[in-house]
Amino acid sequence: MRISIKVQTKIFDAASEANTLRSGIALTGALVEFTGFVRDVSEGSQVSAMYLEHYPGMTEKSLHNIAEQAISRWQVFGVSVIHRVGRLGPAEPIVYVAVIGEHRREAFEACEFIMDFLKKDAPFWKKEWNEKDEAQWVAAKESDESAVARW
Amino acid sequence: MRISIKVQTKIFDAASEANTLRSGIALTGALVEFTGFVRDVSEGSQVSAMYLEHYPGMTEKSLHNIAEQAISRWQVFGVSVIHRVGRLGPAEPIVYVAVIGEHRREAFEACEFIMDFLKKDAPFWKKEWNEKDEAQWVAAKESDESAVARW
Amino acid sequence: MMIDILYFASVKERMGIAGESVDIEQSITGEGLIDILSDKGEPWLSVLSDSRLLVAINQEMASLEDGIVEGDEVAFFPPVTGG
Amino acid sequence: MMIDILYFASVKERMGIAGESVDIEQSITGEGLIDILSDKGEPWLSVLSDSRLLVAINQEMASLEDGIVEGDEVAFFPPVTGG
Repeated sequence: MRISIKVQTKIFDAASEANTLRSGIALTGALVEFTGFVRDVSEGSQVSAMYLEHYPGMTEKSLHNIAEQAISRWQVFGVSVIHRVGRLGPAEPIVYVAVIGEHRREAFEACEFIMDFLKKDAPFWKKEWNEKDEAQWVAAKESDESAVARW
Repeated sequence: MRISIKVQTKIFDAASEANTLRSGIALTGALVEFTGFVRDVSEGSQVSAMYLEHYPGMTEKSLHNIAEQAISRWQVFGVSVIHRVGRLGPAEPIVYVAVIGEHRREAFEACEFIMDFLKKDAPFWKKEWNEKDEAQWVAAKESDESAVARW
Repeated sequence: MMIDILYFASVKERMGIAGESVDIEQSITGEGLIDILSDKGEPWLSVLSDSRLLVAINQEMASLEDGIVEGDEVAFFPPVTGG
Repeated sequence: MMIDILYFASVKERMGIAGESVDIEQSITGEGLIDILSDKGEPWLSVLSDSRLLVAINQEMASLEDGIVEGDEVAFFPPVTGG
Protein backbone atom coordinates (compact mmCIF):
# COMPACT_ATOMS: atom_id res chain seq x y z
CA MET A 1 0.00 0.00 0.00
CA ARG A 2 1.30 3.37 -0.95
CA ILE A 3 0.05 6.62 0.52
CA SER A 4 1.49 9.94 -0.51
CA ILE A 5 0.19 13.16 1.04
CA LYS A 6 1.52 16.54 -0.01
CA VAL A 7 0.46 20.00 1.11
CA GLN A 8 2.33 22.57 -0.92
CA THR A 9 2.26 26.07 -2.39
CA LYS A 10 3.76 25.17 -5.75
CA ILE A 11 1.89 23.80 -8.72
CA PHE A 12 1.99 20.02 -9.20
CA ASP A 13 2.57 17.65 -12.08
CA ALA A 14 -0.22 15.08 -12.20
CA ALA A 15 1.55 12.88 -14.76
CA SER A 16 4.68 12.36 -12.69
CA GLU A 17 2.59 11.82 -9.57
CA ALA A 18 0.59 9.09 -11.28
CA ASN A 19 3.74 7.44 -12.61
CA THR A 20 5.31 7.32 -9.15
CA LEU A 21 2.14 5.80 -7.74
CA ARG A 22 2.01 3.08 -10.39
CA SER A 23 5.68 2.18 -10.49
CA GLY A 24 6.29 -1.47 -9.77
CA ILE A 25 2.70 -2.50 -9.10
CA ALA A 26 2.08 -5.20 -11.69
CA LEU A 27 -1.64 -5.53 -11.17
CA THR A 28 -2.51 -1.89 -11.75
CA GLY A 29 -5.37 -2.06 -14.19
CA ALA A 30 -7.05 1.20 -13.28
CA LEU A 31 -5.98 4.73 -12.44
CA VAL A 32 -8.61 7.27 -11.43
CA GLU A 33 -7.57 10.89 -11.01
CA PHE A 34 -9.51 13.89 -9.80
CA THR A 35 -8.26 17.44 -10.18
CA GLY A 36 -10.10 20.44 -8.74
CA PHE A 37 -9.50 23.92 -10.15
CA VAL A 38 -10.07 27.53 -9.12
CA ARG A 39 -13.05 28.58 -11.20
CA ASP A 40 -12.72 31.87 -13.08
CA VAL A 41 -16.28 32.69 -12.10
CA SER A 42 -17.90 32.21 -8.69
CA GLU A 43 -21.51 33.10 -7.97
CA GLY A 44 -21.66 35.29 -11.05
CA SER A 45 -18.59 37.41 -10.41
CA GLN A 46 -15.07 37.08 -11.74
CA VAL A 47 -12.54 35.51 -9.39
CA SER A 48 -9.21 37.34 -9.56
CA ALA A 49 -7.38 35.35 -6.92
CA MET A 50 -7.81 32.80 -4.16
CA TYR A 51 -5.96 32.20 -0.93
CA LEU A 52 -5.95 28.85 0.82
CA GLU A 53 -5.31 28.82 4.54
CA HIS A 54 -4.83 25.53 6.37
CA TYR A 55 -3.98 24.07 9.78
CA PRO A 56 -0.41 22.75 9.42
CA GLY A 57 -0.03 19.38 11.07
CA MET A 58 -3.72 18.61 11.29
CA THR A 59 -4.06 18.91 7.51
CA GLU A 60 -1.58 16.11 6.81
CA LYS A 61 -2.98 13.90 9.58
CA SER A 62 -6.50 14.37 8.31
CA LEU A 63 -5.63 13.56 4.68
CA HIS A 64 -3.61 10.52 5.72
CA ASN A 65 -6.47 9.24 7.78
CA ILE A 66 -8.94 9.63 4.89
CA ALA A 67 -6.56 7.82 2.51
CA GLU A 68 -6.16 4.95 4.98
CA GLN A 69 -9.89 4.59 5.32
CA ALA A 70 -10.26 4.38 1.54
CA ILE A 71 -7.56 1.71 1.33
CA SER A 72 -9.11 -0.36 4.09
CA ARG A 73 -12.50 -0.18 2.44
CA TRP A 74 -11.74 -0.82 -1.23
CA GLN A 75 -9.33 -3.11 -3.02
CA VAL A 76 -6.95 -0.34 -4.07
CA PHE A 77 -3.14 -0.33 -4.01
CA GLY A 78 -2.19 3.29 -3.70
CA VAL A 79 -3.47 6.80 -3.03
CA SER A 80 -1.84 10.12 -3.73
CA VAL A 81 -3.28 13.42 -2.48
CA ILE A 82 -1.86 16.84 -3.23
CA HIS A 83 -3.51 19.97 -1.86
CA ARG A 84 -2.19 23.42 -2.55
CA VAL A 85 -2.17 26.26 -0.03
CA GLY A 86 -1.37 29.97 -0.25
CA ARG A 87 -2.25 32.28 -3.13
CA LEU A 88 -3.67 30.74 -6.32
CA GLY A 89 -4.72 32.33 -9.60
CA PRO A 90 -7.88 31.62 -11.63
CA ALA A 91 -7.97 28.25 -13.39
CA GLU A 92 -5.04 26.94 -11.35
CA PRO A 93 -5.32 23.43 -9.89
CA ILE A 94 -6.05 23.28 -6.14
CA VAL A 95 -6.34 19.62 -5.38
CA TYR A 96 -5.35 16.30 -6.93
CA VAL A 97 -6.38 12.82 -5.83
CA ALA A 98 -5.14 9.70 -7.62
CA VAL A 99 -6.11 6.13 -6.83
CA ILE A 100 -4.73 2.96 -8.42
CA GLY A 101 -6.29 -0.45 -8.21
CA GLU A 102 -6.93 -3.61 -10.12
CA HIS A 103 -10.49 -2.72 -11.09
CA ARG A 104 -12.03 0.56 -12.15
CA ARG A 105 -15.14 0.48 -10.02
CA GLU A 106 -13.20 0.33 -6.76
CA ALA A 107 -10.73 2.99 -7.87
CA PHE A 108 -13.61 5.32 -8.83
CA GLU A 109 -15.37 4.83 -5.51
CA ALA A 110 -12.23 5.25 -3.41
CA CYS A 111 -11.38 8.46 -5.26
CA GLU A 112 -14.86 9.92 -4.73
CA PHE A 113 -14.82 8.87 -1.09
CA ILE A 114 -11.52 10.67 -0.52
CA MET A 115 -12.77 13.88 -2.14
CA ASP A 116 -16.04 13.79 -0.21
CA PHE A 117 -14.28 13.45 3.14
CA LEU A 118 -11.54 15.89 2.24
CA LYS A 119 -14.21 18.54 1.60
CA LYS A 120 -15.84 17.87 4.93
CA ASP A 121 -12.95 17.11 7.31
CA ALA A 122 -9.65 18.48 6.03
CA PRO A 123 -8.83 21.88 7.59
CA PHE A 124 -8.55 24.14 4.53
CA TRP A 125 -10.28 27.47 4.09
CA LYS A 126 -10.67 29.41 0.86
CA LYS A 127 -10.73 33.16 0.55
CA GLU A 128 -11.66 34.67 -2.82
CA TRP A 129 -10.97 38.07 -4.34
CA ASN A 130 -13.35 39.42 -6.97
CA GLU A 131 -12.42 41.80 -9.80
CA LYS A 132 -12.89 44.84 -7.52
CA ASP A 133 -10.33 43.24 -5.21
CA GLU A 134 -12.89 42.62 -2.47
CA ALA A 135 -12.05 39.57 -0.39
CA GLN A 136 -14.41 37.12 1.19
CA TRP A 137 -14.22 33.73 2.83
CA VAL A 138 -15.95 31.06 0.78
CA ALA A 139 -18.98 29.66 2.61
CA ALA A 140 -19.18 25.94 3.22
CA LYS A 141 -21.75 24.20 1.06
CA GLU A 142 -24.56 22.17 2.51
CA SER A 143 -23.94 19.66 -0.28
CA ASP A 144 -20.39 19.02 0.95
CA GLU A 145 -21.74 18.21 4.37
CA SER A 146 -24.33 15.80 2.98
CA ALA A 147 -22.09 14.17 0.34
CA VAL A 148 -20.46 11.90 2.92
CA ALA A 149 -23.78 10.45 4.02
CA ARG A 150 -23.75 7.89 1.21
CA TRP A 151 -20.54 6.18 2.38
CA MET B 1 -19.64 21.02 -25.53
CA ARG B 2 -16.42 19.43 -26.58
CA ILE B 3 -16.09 15.82 -27.65
CA SER B 4 -12.78 14.37 -28.73
CA ILE B 5 -12.53 10.73 -29.81
CA LYS B 6 -9.23 9.21 -30.83
CA VAL B 7 -8.45 5.63 -31.82
CA GLN B 8 -4.73 5.27 -32.29
CA THR B 9 -1.76 2.93 -32.12
CA LYS B 10 0.64 5.36 -30.48
CA ILE B 11 0.91 6.10 -26.79
CA PHE B 12 -0.96 9.19 -25.52
CA ASP B 13 -0.16 12.09 -23.25
CA ALA B 14 -2.93 12.45 -20.67
CA ALA B 15 -1.71 15.83 -19.44
CA SER B 16 -1.86 17.53 -22.82
CA GLU B 17 -5.22 15.91 -23.52
CA ALA B 18 -6.66 17.28 -20.29
CA ASN B 19 -5.25 20.75 -20.98
CA THR B 20 -6.84 20.86 -24.42
CA LEU B 21 -10.16 19.80 -22.97
CA ARG B 22 -10.10 22.50 -20.29
CA SER B 23 -8.78 25.37 -22.40
CA GLY B 24 -11.11 28.32 -22.37
CA ILE B 25 -13.86 26.82 -20.22
CA ALA B 26 -14.06 29.24 -17.29
CA LEU B 27 -16.36 27.17 -15.13
CA THR B 28 -14.25 24.03 -15.08
CA GLY B 29 -14.09 23.11 -11.43
CA ALA B 30 -13.60 19.39 -11.83
CA LEU B 31 -11.58 17.07 -14.04
CA VAL B 32 -12.01 13.32 -13.68
CA GLU B 33 -9.67 11.04 -15.60
CA PHE B 34 -9.62 7.31 -15.98
CA THR B 35 -6.70 5.39 -17.45
CA GLY B 36 -6.78 1.65 -18.03
CA PHE B 37 -3.54 -0.32 -18.34
CA VAL B 38 -2.40 -3.68 -19.63
CA ARG B 39 -1.83 -5.70 -16.48
CA ASP B 40 1.47 -7.55 -16.22
CA VAL B 41 -0.40 -10.52 -14.81
CA SER B 42 -3.70 -11.96 -16.06
CA GLU B 43 -5.38 -14.94 -14.43
CA GLY B 44 -2.16 -15.94 -12.73
CA SER B 45 0.14 -15.94 -15.75
CA GLN B 46 2.51 -13.28 -17.01
CA VAL B 47 1.25 -11.19 -19.92
CA SER B 48 4.03 -10.61 -22.46
CA ALA B 49 2.01 -8.67 -25.02
CA MET B 50 -1.49 -7.68 -26.03
CA TYR B 51 -3.08 -6.96 -29.37
CA LEU B 52 -6.19 -4.85 -29.74
CA GLU B 53 -8.33 -5.40 -32.80
CA HIS B 54 -11.21 -3.06 -33.56
CA TYR B 55 -13.88 -2.31 -36.16
CA PRO B 56 -12.71 0.89 -37.87
CA GLY B 57 -15.58 3.30 -38.40
CA MET B 58 -17.95 1.65 -35.96
CA THR B 59 -15.46 2.19 -33.12
CA GLU B 60 -15.42 5.97 -33.50
CA LYS B 61 -19.20 6.14 -33.99
CA SER B 62 -19.79 4.03 -30.91
CA LEU B 63 -17.47 6.09 -28.67
CA HIS B 64 -18.95 9.34 -29.95
CA ASN B 65 -22.43 8.11 -29.23
CA ILE B 66 -21.49 7.10 -25.65
CA ALA B 67 -19.85 10.50 -25.03
CA GLU B 68 -22.95 12.31 -26.31
CA GLN B 69 -25.18 10.31 -24.02
CA ALA B 70 -23.00 11.23 -21.03
CA ILE B 71 -23.14 14.92 -21.95
CA SER B 72 -26.90 14.88 -22.35
CA ARG B 73 -27.32 13.17 -19.01
CA TRP B 74 -24.93 15.06 -16.76
CA GLN B 75 -23.94 18.71 -16.48
CA VAL B 76 -20.50 18.24 -18.02
CA PHE B 77 -18.70 20.43 -20.55
CA GLY B 78 -16.34 18.13 -22.32
CA VAL B 79 -15.34 14.53 -22.88
CA SER B 80 -12.16 13.10 -24.32
CA VAL B 81 -11.73 9.42 -25.11
CA ILE B 82 -8.55 7.80 -26.41
CA HIS B 83 -8.42 4.10 -27.11
CA ARG B 84 -5.33 2.40 -28.39
CA VAL B 85 -5.30 -0.41 -30.94
CA GLY B 86 -2.60 -2.72 -32.27
CA ARG B 87 0.18 -4.29 -30.26
CA LEU B 88 0.72 -3.13 -26.66
CA GLY B 89 3.29 -4.13 -24.05
CA PRO B 90 2.69 -4.91 -20.35
CA ALA B 91 1.84 -1.92 -18.17
CA GLU B 92 1.12 0.29 -21.18
CA PRO B 93 -2.02 2.45 -21.12
CA ILE B 94 -4.89 1.15 -23.26
CA VAL B 95 -7.69 3.61 -22.68
CA TYR B 96 -8.12 7.14 -21.36
CA VAL B 97 -11.37 8.92 -20.55
CA ALA B 98 -11.42 12.51 -19.29
CA VAL B 99 -14.51 14.48 -18.29
CA ILE B 100 -14.64 18.12 -17.25
CA GLY B 101 -17.54 19.78 -15.47
CA GLU B 102 -18.43 22.34 -12.88
CA HIS B 103 -18.95 19.81 -10.09
CA ARG B 104 -17.07 16.67 -9.19
CA ARG B 105 -20.01 14.36 -8.64
CA GLU B 106 -21.31 14.76 -12.17
CA ALA B 107 -17.84 14.45 -13.71
CA PHE B 108 -17.23 11.22 -11.75
CA GLU B 109 -20.54 9.70 -12.80
CA ALA B 110 -20.18 10.68 -16.45
CA CYS B 111 -16.67 9.19 -16.55
CA GLU B 112 -17.82 5.90 -15.02
CA PHE B 113 -20.82 5.79 -17.35
CA ILE B 114 -18.55 6.18 -20.39
CA MET B 115 -16.22 3.41 -19.25
CA ASP B 116 -19.09 1.06 -18.46
CA PHE B 117 -20.66 1.49 -21.90
CA LEU B 118 -17.31 1.46 -23.70
CA LYS B 119 -16.64 -1.97 -22.18
CA LYS B 120 -20.01 -3.26 -23.30
CA ASP B 121 -20.61 -1.60 -26.68
CA ALA B 122 -17.40 -0.38 -28.30
CA PRO B 123 -16.05 -2.90 -30.84
CA PHE B 124 -12.60 -3.70 -29.46
CA TRP B 125 -11.20 -7.15 -28.89
CA LYS B 126 -8.13 -8.05 -26.85
CA LYS B 127 -5.76 -10.88 -27.57
CA GLU B 128 -3.13 -11.72 -24.95
CA TRP B 129 0.18 -13.54 -25.22
CA ASN B 130 1.56 -15.32 -22.15
CA GLU B 131 5.23 -15.88 -21.36
CA LYS B 132 5.27 -19.07 -23.48
CA ASP B 133 4.06 -16.92 -26.37
CA GLU B 134 0.70 -18.65 -26.48
CA ALA B 135 -2.05 -16.36 -27.70
CA GLN B 136 -5.64 -16.27 -26.66
CA TRP B 137 -8.60 -13.96 -27.07
CA VAL B 138 -9.65 -12.40 -23.78
CA ALA B 139 -13.11 -13.57 -22.73
CA ALA B 140 -15.78 -10.96 -22.04
CA LYS B 141 -16.59 -10.60 -18.36
CA GLU B 142 -20.07 -11.06 -17.01
CA SER B 143 -19.41 -8.07 -14.77
CA ASP B 144 -18.88 -5.81 -17.79
CA GLU B 145 -22.24 -6.86 -19.13
CA SER B 146 -23.97 -6.16 -15.82
CA ALA B 147 -22.12 -2.91 -14.98
CA VAL B 148 -24.36 -0.88 -17.28
CA ALA B 149 -27.52 -1.99 -15.50
CA ARG B 150 -27.18 0.72 -12.87
CA TRP B 151 -27.40 3.61 -15.38
CA MET C 1 -29.22 -8.03 -53.66
CA MET C 2 -25.67 -7.86 -52.32
CA ILE C 3 -24.84 -7.72 -48.63
CA ASP C 4 -21.34 -7.00 -47.35
CA ILE C 5 -20.42 -9.09 -44.33
CA LEU C 6 -17.46 -8.46 -42.03
CA TYR C 7 -15.98 -10.75 -39.38
CA PHE C 8 -13.85 -9.68 -36.41
CA ALA C 9 -11.57 -11.15 -33.76
CA SER C 10 -12.13 -14.83 -32.91
CA VAL C 11 -15.00 -15.03 -35.42
CA LYS C 12 -12.67 -13.83 -38.18
CA GLU C 13 -9.95 -16.27 -37.12
CA ARG C 14 -12.27 -19.24 -36.97
CA MET C 15 -13.86 -18.25 -40.27
CA GLY C 16 -10.47 -17.80 -41.91
CA ILE C 17 -11.71 -14.74 -43.79
CA ALA C 18 -12.23 -11.08 -42.84
CA GLY C 19 -15.45 -10.77 -44.78
CA GLU C 20 -17.44 -11.75 -47.84
CA SER C 21 -20.35 -10.64 -49.98
CA VAL C 22 -23.49 -12.67 -50.37
CA ASP C 23 -26.25 -12.31 -52.88
CA ILE C 24 -29.69 -12.81 -51.37
CA GLU C 25 -33.12 -12.65 -52.95
CA GLN C 26 -35.00 -10.40 -50.53
CA SER C 27 -34.73 -8.46 -47.26
CA ILE C 28 -33.97 -10.72 -44.34
CA THR C 29 -33.11 -10.58 -40.67
CA GLY C 30 -29.69 -11.27 -39.17
CA GLU C 31 -31.05 -14.65 -38.16
CA GLY C 32 -32.08 -15.33 -41.78
CA LEU C 33 -28.64 -14.33 -43.01
CA ILE C 34 -27.04 -16.76 -40.57
CA ASP C 35 -29.26 -19.53 -41.92
CA ILE C 36 -28.20 -18.82 -45.50
CA LEU C 37 -24.52 -18.73 -44.54
CA SER C 38 -24.81 -21.90 -42.44
CA ASP C 39 -26.11 -23.76 -45.45
CA LYS C 40 -22.58 -23.47 -46.83
CA GLY C 41 -21.45 -25.89 -44.07
CA GLU C 42 -18.33 -25.46 -41.96
CA PRO C 43 -16.93 -23.20 -40.62
CA TRP C 44 -20.07 -21.00 -40.96
CA LEU C 45 -22.29 -23.58 -39.32
CA SER C 46 -20.41 -23.78 -36.01
CA VAL C 47 -19.01 -20.25 -35.83
CA LEU C 48 -22.34 -18.53 -36.45
CA SER C 49 -24.26 -20.80 -34.08
CA ASP C 50 -22.39 -19.42 -31.05
CA SER C 51 -25.04 -18.07 -28.69
CA ARG C 52 -22.82 -15.12 -27.71
CA LEU C 53 -22.39 -13.96 -31.33
CA LEU C 54 -23.07 -10.24 -31.79
CA VAL C 55 -24.24 -8.46 -34.92
CA ALA C 56 -23.87 -4.86 -36.08
CA ILE C 57 -25.80 -3.42 -39.00
CA ASN C 58 -24.26 -0.34 -40.61
CA GLN C 59 -21.85 0.01 -37.70
CA GLU C 60 -24.53 0.06 -35.01
CA MET C 61 -25.11 -2.73 -32.52
CA ALA C 62 -28.22 -4.60 -33.70
CA SER C 63 -30.29 -7.61 -32.78
CA LEU C 64 -30.51 -10.76 -34.85
CA GLU C 65 -34.18 -9.95 -35.43
CA ASP C 66 -33.39 -6.61 -37.12
CA GLY C 67 -33.96 -6.41 -40.87
CA ILE C 68 -31.15 -6.15 -43.43
CA VAL C 69 -31.66 -4.39 -46.77
CA GLU C 70 -29.61 -3.85 -49.92
CA GLY C 71 -26.32 -2.09 -49.37
CA ASP C 72 -26.20 -2.73 -45.62
CA GLU C 73 -22.89 -3.49 -43.99
CA VAL C 74 -23.36 -6.41 -41.62
CA ALA C 75 -20.71 -7.48 -39.10
CA PHE C 76 -20.52 -10.56 -36.90
CA PHE C 77 -18.20 -10.66 -33.89
CA PRO C 78 -17.76 -12.02 -30.34
CA PRO C 79 -18.58 -9.98 -27.18
CA VAL C 80 -16.33 -6.92 -27.04
CA THR C 81 -13.41 -6.71 -24.61
CA GLY C 82 -11.94 -3.22 -24.90
CA GLY C 83 -11.08 -0.70 -22.25
CA MET D 1 -3.30 24.18 33.80
CA MET D 2 -2.40 25.77 30.47
CA ILE D 3 -4.31 25.15 27.24
CA ASP D 4 -3.03 26.32 23.85
CA ILE D 5 -5.77 27.66 21.63
CA LEU D 6 -5.49 28.27 17.87
CA TYR D 7 -7.86 30.19 15.60
CA PHE D 8 -8.13 29.83 11.82
CA ALA D 9 -9.63 31.59 8.81
CA SER D 10 -12.61 33.87 9.53
CA VAL D 11 -12.46 33.01 13.24
CA LYS D 12 -8.85 34.19 13.37
CA GLU D 13 -9.69 37.37 11.44
CA ARG D 14 -12.64 38.27 13.62
CA MET D 15 -10.67 37.45 16.75
CA GLY D 16 -7.70 39.53 15.61
CA ILE D 17 -5.28 36.93 16.95
CA ALA D 18 -4.00 33.55 15.68
CA GLY D 19 -4.09 31.97 19.11
CA GLU D 20 -3.64 32.37 22.84
CA SER D 21 -2.97 30.38 25.99
CA VAL D 22 -5.42 30.21 28.85
CA ASP D 23 -4.94 29.00 32.36
CA ILE D 24 -7.84 26.94 33.65
CA GLU D 25 -8.37 25.23 36.98
CA GLN D 26 -9.51 21.78 35.93
CA SER D 27 -10.36 19.60 32.93
CA ILE D 28 -13.22 21.01 30.96
CA THR D 29 -15.13 20.43 27.74
CA GLY D 30 -14.87 22.58 24.60
CA GLU D 31 -18.18 24.10 25.64
CA GLY D 32 -16.72 24.98 29.04
CA LEU D 33 -13.67 26.54 27.42
CA ILE D 34 -15.91 28.70 25.22
CA ASP D 35 -17.76 29.89 28.36
CA ILE D 36 -14.49 30.91 30.02
CA LEU D 37 -13.28 32.74 26.89
CA SER D 38 -16.64 34.43 26.39
CA ASP D 39 -16.42 35.92 29.88
CA LYS D 40 -13.64 38.11 28.46
CA GLY D 41 -16.31 39.91 26.37
CA GLU D 42 -15.96 40.84 22.70
CA PRO D 43 -14.83 39.54 20.25
CA TRP D 44 -14.82 36.12 22.00
CA LEU D 45 -18.45 36.37 22.94
CA SER D 46 -19.82 36.75 19.41
CA VAL D 47 -17.19 34.81 17.47
CA LEU D 48 -17.40 31.71 19.66
CA SER D 49 -21.19 31.71 19.80
CA ASP D 50 -21.44 30.94 16.09
CA SER D 51 -23.46 27.73 15.80
CA ARG D 52 -21.29 26.51 12.91
CA LEU D 53 -18.05 26.81 14.91
CA LEU D 54 -15.89 23.68 14.73
CA VAL D 55 -13.37 22.46 17.27
CA ALA D 56 -10.31 20.22 16.94
CA ILE D 57 -8.49 18.74 19.92
CA ASN D 58 -4.88 17.69 19.28
CA GLN D 59 -5.44 18.06 15.54
CA GLU D 60 -8.44 15.75 15.37
CA MET D 61 -11.97 16.90 14.71
CA ALA D 62 -13.81 16.86 18.05
CA SER D 63 -17.16 17.72 19.51
CA LEU D 64 -17.79 20.56 21.94
CA GLU D 65 -18.67 17.95 24.55
CA ASP D 66 -15.23 16.30 24.38
CA GLY D 67 -12.94 16.78 27.36
CA ILE D 68 -9.78 18.91 27.27
CA VAL D 69 -6.81 18.14 29.53
CA GLU D 70 -3.48 19.75 30.31
CA GLY D 71 -1.21 20.19 27.31
CA ASP D 72 -3.97 19.74 24.71
CA GLU D 73 -3.90 21.82 21.56
CA VAL D 74 -7.38 23.18 20.92
CA ALA D 75 -8.38 24.87 17.67
CA PHE D 76 -11.53 26.76 16.76
CA PHE D 77 -12.43 27.40 13.14
CA PRO D 78 -15.32 27.75 10.69
CA PRO D 79 -16.58 24.89 8.47
CA VAL D 80 -13.81 23.80 6.11
CA THR D 81 -13.87 24.70 2.40
CA GLY D 82 -10.91 22.97 0.76
CA GLY D 83 -10.77 20.83 -2.34
